[in-house]
Amino acid sequence: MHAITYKPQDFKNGQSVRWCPGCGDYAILNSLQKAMAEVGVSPDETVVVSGIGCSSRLPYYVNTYGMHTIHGRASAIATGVKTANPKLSVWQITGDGDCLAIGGNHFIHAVRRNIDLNIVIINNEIYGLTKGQYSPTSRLGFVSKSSPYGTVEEPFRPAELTFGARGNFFARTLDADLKTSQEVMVAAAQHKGCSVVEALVNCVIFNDGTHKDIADKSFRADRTIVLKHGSPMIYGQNQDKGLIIEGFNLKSVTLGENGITEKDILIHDAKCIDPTLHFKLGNMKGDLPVALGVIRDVDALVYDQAVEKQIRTVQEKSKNKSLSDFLHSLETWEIK
Amino acid sequence: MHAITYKPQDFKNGQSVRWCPGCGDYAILNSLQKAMAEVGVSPDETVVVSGIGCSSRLPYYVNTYGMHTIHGRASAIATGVKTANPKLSVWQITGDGDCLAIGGNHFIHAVRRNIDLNIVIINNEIYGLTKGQYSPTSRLGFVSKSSPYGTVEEPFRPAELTFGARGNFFARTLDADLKTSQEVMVAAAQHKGCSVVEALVNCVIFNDGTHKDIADKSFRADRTIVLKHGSPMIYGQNQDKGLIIEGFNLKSVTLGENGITEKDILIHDAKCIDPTLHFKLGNMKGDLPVALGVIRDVDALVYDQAVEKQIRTVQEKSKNKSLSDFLHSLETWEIK
Amino acid sequence: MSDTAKVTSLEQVVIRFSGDSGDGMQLTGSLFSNLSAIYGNEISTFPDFPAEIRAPQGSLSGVSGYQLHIGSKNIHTPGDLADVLIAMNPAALKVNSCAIKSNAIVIADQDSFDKNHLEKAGFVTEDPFEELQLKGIQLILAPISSMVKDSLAETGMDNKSILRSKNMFALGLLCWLFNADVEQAKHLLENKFKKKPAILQANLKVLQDGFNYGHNTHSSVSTYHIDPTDLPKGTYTDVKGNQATAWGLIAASEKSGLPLFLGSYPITPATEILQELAARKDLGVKTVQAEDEIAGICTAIGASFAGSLAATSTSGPGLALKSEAIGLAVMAELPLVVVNVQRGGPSTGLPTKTEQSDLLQALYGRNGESPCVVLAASTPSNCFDYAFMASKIALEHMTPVILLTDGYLANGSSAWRIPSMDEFPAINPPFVHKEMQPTWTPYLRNDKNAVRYWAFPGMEGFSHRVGGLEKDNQSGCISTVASNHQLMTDLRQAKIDAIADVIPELNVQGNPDADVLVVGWGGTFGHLYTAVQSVNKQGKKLAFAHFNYINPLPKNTEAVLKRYSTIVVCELNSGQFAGYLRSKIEGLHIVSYTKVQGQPFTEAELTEQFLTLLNNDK
Amino acid sequence: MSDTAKVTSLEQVVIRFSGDSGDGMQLTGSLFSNLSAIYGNEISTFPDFPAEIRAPQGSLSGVSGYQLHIGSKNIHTPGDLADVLIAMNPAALKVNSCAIKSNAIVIADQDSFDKNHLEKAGFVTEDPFEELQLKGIQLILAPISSMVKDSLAETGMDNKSILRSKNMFALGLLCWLFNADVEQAKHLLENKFKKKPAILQANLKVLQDGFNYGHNTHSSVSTYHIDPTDLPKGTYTDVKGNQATAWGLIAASEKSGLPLFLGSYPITPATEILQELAARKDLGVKTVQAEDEIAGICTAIGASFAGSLAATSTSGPGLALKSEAIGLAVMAELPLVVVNVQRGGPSTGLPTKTEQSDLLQALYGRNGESPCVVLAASTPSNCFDYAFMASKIALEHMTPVILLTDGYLANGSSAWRIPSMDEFPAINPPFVHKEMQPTWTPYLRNDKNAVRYWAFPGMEGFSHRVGGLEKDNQSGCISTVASNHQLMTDLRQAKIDAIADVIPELNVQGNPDADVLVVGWGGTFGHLYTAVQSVNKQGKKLAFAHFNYINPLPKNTEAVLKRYSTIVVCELNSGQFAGYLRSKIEGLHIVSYTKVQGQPFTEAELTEQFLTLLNNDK
Ligand SMILES: Cc1ncc(C[n+]2csc(CCOP(=O)(O)OP(=O)(O)O)c2C)c(N)n1
Ligand SMILES: Cc1ncc(C[n+]2csc(CCOP(=O)(O)OP(=O)(O)O)c2C)c(N)n1
Ligand code: SF4
Ligand code: SF4
Ligand SMILES: [Mg+2]
Ligand SMILES: [Mg+2]
Repeated sequence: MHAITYKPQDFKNGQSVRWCPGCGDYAILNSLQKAMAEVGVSPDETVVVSGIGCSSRLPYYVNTYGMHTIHGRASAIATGVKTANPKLSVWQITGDGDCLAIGGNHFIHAVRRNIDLNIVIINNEIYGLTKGQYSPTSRLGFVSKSSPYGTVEEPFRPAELTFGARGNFFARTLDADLKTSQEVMVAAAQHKGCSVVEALVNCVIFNDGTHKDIADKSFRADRTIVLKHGSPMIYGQNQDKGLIIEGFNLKSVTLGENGITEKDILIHDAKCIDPTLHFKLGNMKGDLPVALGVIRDVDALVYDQAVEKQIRTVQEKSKNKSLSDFLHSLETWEIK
Repeated sequence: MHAITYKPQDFKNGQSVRWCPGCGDYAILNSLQKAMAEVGVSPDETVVVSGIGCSSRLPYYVNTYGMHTIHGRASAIATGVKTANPKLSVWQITGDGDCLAIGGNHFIHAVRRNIDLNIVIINNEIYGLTKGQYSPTSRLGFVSKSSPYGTVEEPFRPAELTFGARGNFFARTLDADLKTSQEVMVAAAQHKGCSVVEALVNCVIFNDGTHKDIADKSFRADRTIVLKHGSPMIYGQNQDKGLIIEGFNLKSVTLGENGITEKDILIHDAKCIDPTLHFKLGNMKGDLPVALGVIRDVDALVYDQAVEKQIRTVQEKSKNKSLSDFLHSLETWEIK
Repeated sequence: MSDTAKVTSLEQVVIRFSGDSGDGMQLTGSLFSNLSAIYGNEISTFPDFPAEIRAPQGSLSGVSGYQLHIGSKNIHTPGDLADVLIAMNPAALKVNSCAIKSNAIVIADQDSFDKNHLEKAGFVTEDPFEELQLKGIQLILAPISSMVKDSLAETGMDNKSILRSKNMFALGLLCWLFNADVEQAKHLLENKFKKKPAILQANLKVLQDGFNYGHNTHSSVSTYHIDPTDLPKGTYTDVKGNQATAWGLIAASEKSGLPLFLGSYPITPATEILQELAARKDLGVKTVQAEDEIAGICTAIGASFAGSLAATSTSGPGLALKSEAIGLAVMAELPLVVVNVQRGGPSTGLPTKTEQSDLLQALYGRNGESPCVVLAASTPSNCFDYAFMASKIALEHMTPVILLTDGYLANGSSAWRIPSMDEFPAINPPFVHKEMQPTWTPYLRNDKNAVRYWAFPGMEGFSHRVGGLEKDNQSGCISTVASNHQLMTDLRQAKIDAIADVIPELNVQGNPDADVLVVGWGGTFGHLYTAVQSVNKQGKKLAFAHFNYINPLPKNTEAVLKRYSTIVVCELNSGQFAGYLRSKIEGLHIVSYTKVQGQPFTEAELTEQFLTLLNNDK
Repeated sequence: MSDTAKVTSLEQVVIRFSGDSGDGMQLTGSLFSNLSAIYGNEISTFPDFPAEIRAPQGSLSGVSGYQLHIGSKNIHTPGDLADVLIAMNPAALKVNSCAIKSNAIVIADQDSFDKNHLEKAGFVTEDPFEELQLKGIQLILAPISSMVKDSLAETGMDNKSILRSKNMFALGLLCWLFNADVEQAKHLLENKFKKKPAILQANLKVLQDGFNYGHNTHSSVSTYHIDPTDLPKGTYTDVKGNQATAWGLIAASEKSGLPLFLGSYPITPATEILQELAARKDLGVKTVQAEDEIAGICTAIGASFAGSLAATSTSGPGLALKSEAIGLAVMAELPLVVVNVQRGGPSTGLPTKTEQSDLLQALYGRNGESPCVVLAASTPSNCFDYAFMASKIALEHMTPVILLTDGYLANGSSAWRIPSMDEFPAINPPFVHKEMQPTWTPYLRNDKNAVRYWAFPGMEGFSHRVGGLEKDNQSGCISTVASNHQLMTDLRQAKIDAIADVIPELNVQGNPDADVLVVGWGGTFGHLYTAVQSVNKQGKKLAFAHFNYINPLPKNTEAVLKRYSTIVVCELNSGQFAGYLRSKIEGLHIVSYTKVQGQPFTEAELTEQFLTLLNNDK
């Protein structure tokens, strides 16, 4: 099996893609197909599960087994696929509405149970398919068809919610950043356990430019940082900015200023079991760059494997090899 | 109105309480009735909403308006009550199953939206009413009727999940600690916005002693700390232990040892907007004492009030006082 | 085309506007529709949105349509095949070529019929009309794009913006063709673009250009005129079904004096109800866009308990999710309006298409014996009336009411006389009153209609607990007593049955003396009515009864139905109402005529079906 | 009581065990039930759990009961009124005083009839028997507690533990009364308490004491004997409905060669199915205790897609929550077994009580035209067979199957001959096979039964996408084409209809030549059958047909029903099956006999009802 290698082409099929011209979802689809090729699991052993939404149409465009299911239930359905057959590589593609509105409960439970899924949340901060209502990630005050005077509720931050649900893998990427997208998807697939990837994506029609303040090429390098495990947290157009800790807070500094050198800069430790710093890194904004890349990547007990292991252990000890064995092992009597 | 004061008795009714003898829920009921009296809102303007579970039977025993609803939906129903009439004092009483299994999504959304509810999660780490299946707060490896070989999934920690959902008020108490229970419930009621109180409660029948490792009188003082805003984090039988920060971690120290004095001990700041430390305090266990009392209590935009305010603002600017006004303000034409 | 310049008088005409999503066909259509309505014609419209949100320009999947039926009277549907088609590009022509009459007038933008566009629309030859075998049509091929460009060349607007006015050229042409008042059209534009003067000026100019072009170039062509109707006096506006539903709820809120609360979650084709109400903060409406459908209905149940007129809106899959909570409202006997805008099923099905297949779900989709009221609106504008009635029944009878509409009603529109609130009956919820104390209990009922009295938080001395467990009929405490459960089950049913006393009786239209009765319910009214009329006009006899009240059925239902030897139940599902009637009334002979295609009936297929049936019966 | 010592032979007897939750009455009951079964009697049992988990000792709400019906043959129900009551305290006496025959034998623990206990049970006088007007009973008042204390005084056990053996004393007494083999009883105890030798010894001693006490003290009293039946040879065990359901699924998993997956969420009275399967890791069963019912079914749908035999188990409110997802399985045409253990409704209703009121929900509780198979088990042990059949149909016909059981079946038990797996038919899911390529598409169907072929992940070359949107019948791509939707709607229905070809025909029991046919379905079988038999024995004519296959109905249903002038449909709801039959078959005269009290029918009330009906008919 290992000898076979795949090309992104192997994960494409003939279906014509039906997103709006300019939709950020196209980039995610491409990155995913590249990542799948790199990961190298056969299309026949790969399953892509989604709910409902523009983003959730994605499985139709990937040449694997796929389920385009019902709104919000992708995490639960994917949990079933993976638990039933842990050998499969299971991806969940979902939107901010699908995953965090109606699907919120299944999502946090999949994360908590640590099912070995690769969950990609395509976060365009809007309900695209239903034509423009605010979503649980829309910012406070956001004006939309269903909030004509602006919302009065704080959004979820997917990183925070993932950690709140005891998540062990979280990464973030931008539709425009194909390289990071592919990288974090590969890392997500390689992580054993539930991986959450937040993809910041543009909806040209109903929420155009929502991520522009960080995504725009002209200042993206200054407003984002791509975290790499083991590397110092350095970023910026000129790679001259870095992050340090001050008290309980993160702070952005400029290398060379105030005597700061690379040595002072935090080294990213995605493997740290305590999530405190990941929590803070996941929440950076404003003066701090938005973190892209793999923020947390910690190994822990994986549900679907543990289920199989428990079954094996019990089976090894049990005399029952069939239902008949079991039934006859009960309190029985003979009628002759 | 302010002149009227209430006694716990005013919140009791004649209904005979039907929990098992020895059930920890009794203590919560008593504390709640005392807290309600102390808060001083009239029983006629108080609503207690619950889902289904042993714990969710509580509304029947409180002499207020009450709804014993369907499993898992209490947060959503309470959201409706409070948004429809923000003048009411609305309590949600819920179990670990009701709130965090089937009700998880409504819970995190109520927290995120910051509806002004007082949510009391009666956490006995078991499904009591259905006679003993594990719950989302049951510890890893827990053996129950539905996990005869032990669970293979990590539990939620309600504090962590609350903060992950961007919660602004979290407190914890123990069934046996009536004083703290009453205090945190009063604080929850006084907090404007969504307050979450986790009550660690014993189920004598199906999960007896689950909180014993901290609840037992003989060592409770050494294994728990009752946090008070503005006070140093001192605890222990002899009030000689305290918490300090070391790097990104909390540490328990003994006053008088290694030159530690009260000055070195952290002062609890429940009002700190950044939740990092609250997150850590909420998660303490093992070498660190389990935190009781109010861990976080931060003011923020309150949904139900913001809704009303938005309506008022729009109404002040609008000429439409009735549906007729509005309809006639549309594009219309006359047939004569 | 005809050679002599004359004005032909028409009784009715069906016009179909069609172009790329970006071509503004919905706007053009609705402007012309309003124009006709203002002139005094009856109208009925239906949009035909593309399946994709924004398909590639010029592609078949990107065609957006709008059908308009104008007439002197008796306009109950948007019509079957179009008499006039406006096709802004080849894709629009292709998509609609089956939807027009063989001799239809087709107005097309000549400029867009270039090689590029023809290819995008999948034409293989250079003559799309030939390729589609459109032989009998009367073609008006106008170089719309280039004329608009010329016309606005000096405005300094960019090309893209200029071309956005193409639709106004088409509107102008139509005004000429139907002898409509251009000045009136200009008024409408002035209103619409009040805040965008530059665009307004451009549009006004192009509108006139279009009119002039028709007048000058085709002055020899026959134009049309539709006599105005004798409509009731009043102020009219254009209303879509979803708007009417939202406004009907507001009317009930005003009439009952209770604040309106909507808990909802977006879902096609019901979303506009939420949006419409979210925008009505001026009228004090509270909306919660909940995290899902279950939360939507649950917030509404909470609001109802707290004393609001509470509603939730959804479509089929959402209704499925709400079913457990509807049961809670049944058990707690709380007022609640559940609006279900039906779409094609099962599962996610055909979200943008219409269907009537949620009837049995509405009636039976809950655990236990869980009766609730089911109503169905039958025209876009009577969505207002039935939303009002749903609220009235819910509030006065302390019960959830499911109001069924559908994608066809929701998006369809007609001209609507704005009613005065005095035309609507009072709403008197059965509030508790002080004198009931001290013997009041939460399940104290009005003997006449089995309705319990309503107390809500804030009312002094009436605090009580409700819930989903069976309750003792006297004390309201939890009860597992066998006889009490039977009693409460019977009471909950009796309460619903008693509503038959307050709803209108079923009335028979068409020819009541016929042997055959056509039966319909909900959104098929217009098509059925028109087809029955047409059959009767042909000298055959056909009676017609249409149901808006489904549960309970009108009191005289059995008596009416038993008068006919054959009952043809027509519906857009596989026979749900037919089965329901059979299950309720023994001894009927029911023929079920159904269609499950995501599309309304057509008048033609119904007429044909009825004629065949009557002929076979002979 | 009789004065002469003799052994009376009985055909059948109903015994009711009753005491405080802590008194071990369920164990005593099931031990005696097994003892009878081993002896060769037919048995049927039903527990009667208290509403509270652990009510205060001695209180009315804390009484736990267990009813056992033993007989030589024809034991189909746990019986109506008890011939023998074991009442461990006054509360138990009071709660059951209406459930016993007027001349019943009552065995009571004299020691517990003290002032304290009498008060707790709400007695106001000192003579509870008088107070309850139990005049005709034969009372055996034994000082059970004190004798047990004496008997175990020397074991060194504490008082509380000692008193736990009280139930064994009662068991000993019963052994004496029914001439049962004490040695056999001891064997059972030895098995049960294998791992707790101290308790075993105590129990064995007390058991013998009880027997001796009866023998010595009441040697002059009449004892009873029930002849053994001619049961089929084999190995027997005791089985409850929920266990049988769980095991039936495992059997289907073995027969199909597919792993069994259950996704579920605890809910009374279905929880034991989850628990039973969670414990069957030795047989490789995978269970996911999901976060809610929706996740329960969704994990199962995922598992089904992945190639498992997938099931989900629930009760009414849970079925409501699952309704949207069932629609997905309908649309995706995936095999799925949904077990619904019905309980009292609506809403949370009466969770611990039985009812048949989820029938219409099972049939219609989904959006859109969403047909699926509905089966109903009719005895605790045939839950095994129908769980097996549900799985077989789901897998072979690629459809969700809803299996209805109820609280009565779920908790009731009977002796069950462990079948050999050879007795069950093979299960052959319609797997794709290599030769189908390259023309295979996801909706390629078997022409005969309209079933699509099944490919799942891991199968090389068959990767494909399924989903909830309507799909093109050929390509499996999303389609909004009108005619395709009609076709697919019809095909989904045809697929279900075709299942009528493979299920057994309806058969008529009782007296087939009668004019009146009694019809039942599901869990009421035992009571209906017994009552019909009894009516026929009385010289009246009554035919009886019981339905296990609800959708589709057996092929001959219409033919059978049309043979009878009157059809009495008896069910534990307000007439759901009656309405269903009417909706399916015109021209029937159906009388609906219903009961919605959270309780099974009684044989007596049914018999009376039938006799009245037959007399009126004359
Ligand atoms: C049960 C149900 N409720 C609601 C809907 C309507 N619906 C479809 S997609 C969607 C939101 C999609 O938002 P998101 O997941 O962010 O996807 P996007 O379109 O933005 O990619 C909604 C509300 C549905 N299909 N089913
Ligand atoms: C829709 C639905 N699903 C399941 C149930 C069954 N059920 C009732 S309570 C409960 C769990 C209760 O656990 P928890 O909330 O922790 O309450 P506790 O009894 O432990 O206080 C369950 C699963 C139900 N009543 N309704
Ligand atoms: S509406 Fe937005 S999210 Fe949907 S396809 Fe178009 S651009 Fe993408
Ligand atoms: S089962 Fe447990 S939680 Fe329920 S009432 Fe008894 S002790 Fe309390
Ligand atoms: Mg989105
Ligand atoms: Mg619990």
